[in-house]
Amino acid sequence: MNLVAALLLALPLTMAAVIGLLHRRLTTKQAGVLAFAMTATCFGLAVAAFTHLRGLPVDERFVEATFWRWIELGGADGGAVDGAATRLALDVGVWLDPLSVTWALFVTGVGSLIFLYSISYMAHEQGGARYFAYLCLFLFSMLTLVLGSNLVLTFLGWEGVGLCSYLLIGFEYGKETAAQAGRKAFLLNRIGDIGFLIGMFWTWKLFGTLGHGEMKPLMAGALAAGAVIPPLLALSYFVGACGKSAQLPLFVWLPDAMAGPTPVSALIHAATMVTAGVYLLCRLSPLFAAAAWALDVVAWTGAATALFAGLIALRQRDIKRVLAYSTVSQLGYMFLACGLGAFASGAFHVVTHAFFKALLFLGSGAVIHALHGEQDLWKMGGLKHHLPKTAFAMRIGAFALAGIAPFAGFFSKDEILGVAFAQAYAGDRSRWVLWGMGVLTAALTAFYTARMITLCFDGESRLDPHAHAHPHEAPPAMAIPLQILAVLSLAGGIALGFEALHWMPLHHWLEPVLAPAPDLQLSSALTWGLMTLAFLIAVLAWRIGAKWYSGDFAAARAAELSLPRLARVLAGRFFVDEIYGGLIVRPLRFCAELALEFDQRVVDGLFRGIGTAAVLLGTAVRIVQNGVIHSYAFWVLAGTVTLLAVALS
Amino acid sequence: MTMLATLLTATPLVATSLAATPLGGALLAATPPSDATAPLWLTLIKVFTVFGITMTLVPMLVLAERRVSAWMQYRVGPNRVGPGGSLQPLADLVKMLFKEELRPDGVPPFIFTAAPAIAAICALSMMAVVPFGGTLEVGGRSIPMVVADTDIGVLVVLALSSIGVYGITLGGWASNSKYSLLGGLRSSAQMISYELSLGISLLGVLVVSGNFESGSFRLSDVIEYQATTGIWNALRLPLGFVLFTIAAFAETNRLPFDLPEAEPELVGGYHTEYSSMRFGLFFLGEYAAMVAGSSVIVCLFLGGWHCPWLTTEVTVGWTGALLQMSVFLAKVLAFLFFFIHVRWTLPRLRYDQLMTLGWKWMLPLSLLNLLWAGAHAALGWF
Amino acid sequence: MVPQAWYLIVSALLFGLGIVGFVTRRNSLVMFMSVELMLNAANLVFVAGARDHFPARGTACALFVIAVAAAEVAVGLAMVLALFRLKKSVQADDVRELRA
Amino acid sequence: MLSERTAFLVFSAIALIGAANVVTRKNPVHAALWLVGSFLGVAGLFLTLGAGLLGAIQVMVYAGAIMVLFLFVILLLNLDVTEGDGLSFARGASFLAAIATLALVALPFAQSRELRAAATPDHAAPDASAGNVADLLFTRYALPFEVVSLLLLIAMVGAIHLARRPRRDESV
Repeated sequence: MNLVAALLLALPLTMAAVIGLLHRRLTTKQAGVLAFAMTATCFGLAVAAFTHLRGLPVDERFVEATFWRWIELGGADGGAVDGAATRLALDVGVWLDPLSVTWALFVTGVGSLIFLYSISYMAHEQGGARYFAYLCLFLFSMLTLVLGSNLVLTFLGWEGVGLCSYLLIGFEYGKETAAQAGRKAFLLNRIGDIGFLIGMFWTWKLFGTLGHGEMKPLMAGALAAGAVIPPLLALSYFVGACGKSAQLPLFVWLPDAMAGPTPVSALIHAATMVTAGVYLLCRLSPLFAAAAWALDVVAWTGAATALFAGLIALRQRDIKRVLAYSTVSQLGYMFLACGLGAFASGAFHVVTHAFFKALLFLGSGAVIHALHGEQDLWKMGGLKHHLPKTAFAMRIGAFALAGIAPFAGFFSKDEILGVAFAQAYAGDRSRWVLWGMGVLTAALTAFYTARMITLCFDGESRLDPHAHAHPHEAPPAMAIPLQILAVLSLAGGIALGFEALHWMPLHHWLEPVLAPAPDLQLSSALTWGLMTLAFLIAVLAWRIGAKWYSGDFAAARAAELSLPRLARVLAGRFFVDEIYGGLIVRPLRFCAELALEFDQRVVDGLFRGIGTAAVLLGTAVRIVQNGVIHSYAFWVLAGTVTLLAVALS
Repeated sequence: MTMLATLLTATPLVATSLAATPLGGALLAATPPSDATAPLWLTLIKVFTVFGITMTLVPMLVLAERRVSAWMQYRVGPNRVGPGGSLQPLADLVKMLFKEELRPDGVPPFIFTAAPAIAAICALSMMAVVPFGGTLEVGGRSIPMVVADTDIGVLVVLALSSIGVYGITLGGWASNSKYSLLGGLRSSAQMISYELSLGISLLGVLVVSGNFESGSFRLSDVIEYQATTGIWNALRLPLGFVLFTIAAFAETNRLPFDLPEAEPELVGGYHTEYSSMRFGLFFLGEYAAMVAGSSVIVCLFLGGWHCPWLTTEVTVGWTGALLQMSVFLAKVLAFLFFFIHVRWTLPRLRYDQLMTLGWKWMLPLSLLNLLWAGAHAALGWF
Repeated sequence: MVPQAWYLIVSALLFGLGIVGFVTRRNSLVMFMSVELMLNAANLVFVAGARDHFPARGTACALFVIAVAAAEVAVGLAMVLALFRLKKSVQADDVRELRA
Repeated sequence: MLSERTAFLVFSAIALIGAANVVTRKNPVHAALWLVGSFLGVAGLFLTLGAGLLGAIQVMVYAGAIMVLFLFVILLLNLDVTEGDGLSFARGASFLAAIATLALVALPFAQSRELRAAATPDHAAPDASAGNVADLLFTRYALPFEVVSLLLLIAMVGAIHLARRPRRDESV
């Protein structure tokens, strides 16, 4: 297992280095094939790790592979003295347990499909080899994040994916928007990282260790006593998770990040990277479970984010932006699940979401590819005639997103709503609101998904006939991943969990790692009823959306614009960016300009003054250098006499 | 009248010059850290012995030179004054003393006069550190048979030969004549060039004789070493011997290195403008330098007073001392004969040949010799 | 024994004479000679100062000074020669090219 | 016969008179000769200090090599000796400063009681014989020794380069 663990990290890094160093020599295709081969191998390794863990007894399903001692500080006695840790010992190693292996599986699995897709998607781009080097580096970072045996390694991967997303979003750095989006993603992630860092420091102070294996028993027990510290500690991690997983109020980077190539969006901003936040919550689930009111914060944030992003998605014209906001919204669901204590349900949704969101992004990529870069939904329409396979696959993905049975998203989302309902039903009134928000969001999701699909594939063609005379289907290398993901989106949900039938393999698999969910079993009838309700709502919303947009496009557009104020607010994404701009960026900019003025006038003036003074002094003293040796001798002598006089007096 | 005036000016000068020499020796002998037990009268006796012998040798040498050259050139040579011309040097001296004391116009009088004195004094003073015998044990007193038994003896030789250059250089400069100046300049260049080889080949001797281990530069120690081992340094350092001899020839301005006074080119070289006893002093200095040079070579390379069949048991007391002195004198005389012989055998070098020989051959070879000496000492050869 | 102070005073006088020579004479050769005087004064201090306790050290240091002086004279005289070729003069104040 | 004190007085008189004449002679050749005298005087002082080795070296190197070089150059340049003696401000001031230095340096020496007292030499200390000096040079002072030899080498190269007569095609 040690070898498998080592290879899981070493292979992507090696490949990143190889491709990165040779990126001027390798063609895009060569680089892509190399990278894909590596990812596929990694997937194989992850599967091997999975089978190995399956073979172990439930309580011993973990493997810690330590490679070398990384950092060692403080005394050798270790442990905590007076509650304060005196020693920090960190190893570079891999921690394999059900949670990390699950993430590794879908990261490498979905990842390899996206790599495969990228080979032909990027075939005509400049610097394709560089792109694949970044992808490999990204995969390495993500695997470090997931598999690292301690929080510091996780943080290393955390920063690594941040860096890679910066590099990949800004891949076409010639484009101003891409460069800016990259910067924005980087900076907003920094805010979250501060939370993560504070959390780590605090954790070390409290527990004296940061290793996943050592921390787990400590978290629940040691923290049970405190009423203030555990929630604050949990919240600081939560801030980090918010940044990475694009929750309110740090979500604004994710939609902008669509400026990168579409496969990147699929890989980073839909299926894998943004799930890092959820991974962190799951990894620290005992801590969160012990931190009572912190969980509420998580839940409310998640619900609010879901609803908020769902509303914004209603009115986006850019196909990738719709998907981006849907991602934010779905992430909100996951956070809601975690906030309700149902970490396993959140993880379930992560997995299904990875399948269908990757499918949708890749599908939209195929559409954009066919239309030579056109992303505006209002300029599409009727594409199902040109791209039948893509349209079919996209529709499956859309059903999964909309939560229509029996597609994958239905099961996971319904489970989250079920947990909220169960808690509300058990007497917690505030949970009704959460449940209501979830249901509303579900309806919105179905509606805007239908809108997107309809605008894109149905109705009459609004294509520019000169630019896109004959859009054609994507090549096989792009189609195959779509088909595989379509199958997964169809069957992935029911295969991993069907609560009503008590078929929950993923939950059982994750059970030894995660904090136990509150045990609130609804009656079977109530469960079926809720499922039916959710299904009906989704179908109804979908029908309305499809009906609305499949008809007269002009009317639909007029209807969208009929509520001018609301329309503006939604189209403008609630003006969050503008608010941030006004509240944070402008004062900061003002301060910066003030500092600049200060620097230029006072500081620089000081130095320039010194320089000028030196020049003036030099001009004055230059007279002394008259070229006459005797006068030099005199000055030397004068100095000597002075020194002697001082020394001898 | 002129004759009288000349006598009046020249005689005190010569007298003081000659008096300065033993004084210098006495001074050397008296200065610390030499053994202060030697009483003044003993030192004075030694001074005047050495001085007397040298001053006797010089006229003999002049005569010998003329006779030997005549013999080599198959002619008779001076044979009128005294039996076999033996009083010829005395006659020369009288002639010199009574010649007119000429001083060209516009020369600095003091330097002009001092130059020959420097040359003579330096050459004569060199004899002060040359041991002419071993230690004489008499009357409960052990008397080293050397005027100044100072432990920097070899260095004194070098120092005095350095100073000796001034005599010639200044004489050339002060004469206010281009021939003299050229002679003086040539002399400076030549002496500087050959002094290096001289010094370095001398170092070789000190290395093999173990002087650096004892930290003393006494010539008597070198001789002592050769006497106890029974092997002369000329065998140990054949190259050094040759080099030192050549350099000594150059230092004494003898053929084949007599460029400073090359007659065909420079009339008389640095002493063109000199006459009478001032010239006599130059003359004296040159021959005294020959004597001193021979003595030093004999001490350094040819065993000094040591004679292979005269063991230390034989050489005790007065007779022993006399025996040693005789041996030493014999060697010096033999070497002086070699000096003269060379002069009348070899042609003169050209100036550029002189420099080439000095810098491109002598200097590297003397370094090689030093290396050889180092190996000799380090590996403990004979 | 002659007290060390005497030697030091002689040395100081020599040094002072050297300074006077250096700053008042215009002939660069004489200026060099004055420098040599000062170096000699320094040597005298070394040897006199070391006389009572470390005689060998004083000599060693003085030897260094002599070596440095030799180097200085070699370069200095070469410079004077070069200068003379250029200017037909060895007067120090005829050379003022290095003024600011 | 010749007490150390007498020797000291004689030699320091030679050294100082020589030095004074170096500074005051107009003719550089005379100055050089007086300098030789001064060197010899200092060499004598070295002798009285028990540093015979250094005295000999002083004569050999200073009075011999260096001064011959000096004379050589002077004769080579064949100077027409006229030195203007207008005293500029700087030179006058320098003169005063020199006197001040002299006073400052000499006075404390003259006043120092320890230095004026008859010294008590440490007889155990190694004397300044060649062997001891050589030991020092190759052990304690090995590094300065090497540095100085390097300096000499550099000086030699520099001097040769500077004094080399420029080749015809190089000359301006």
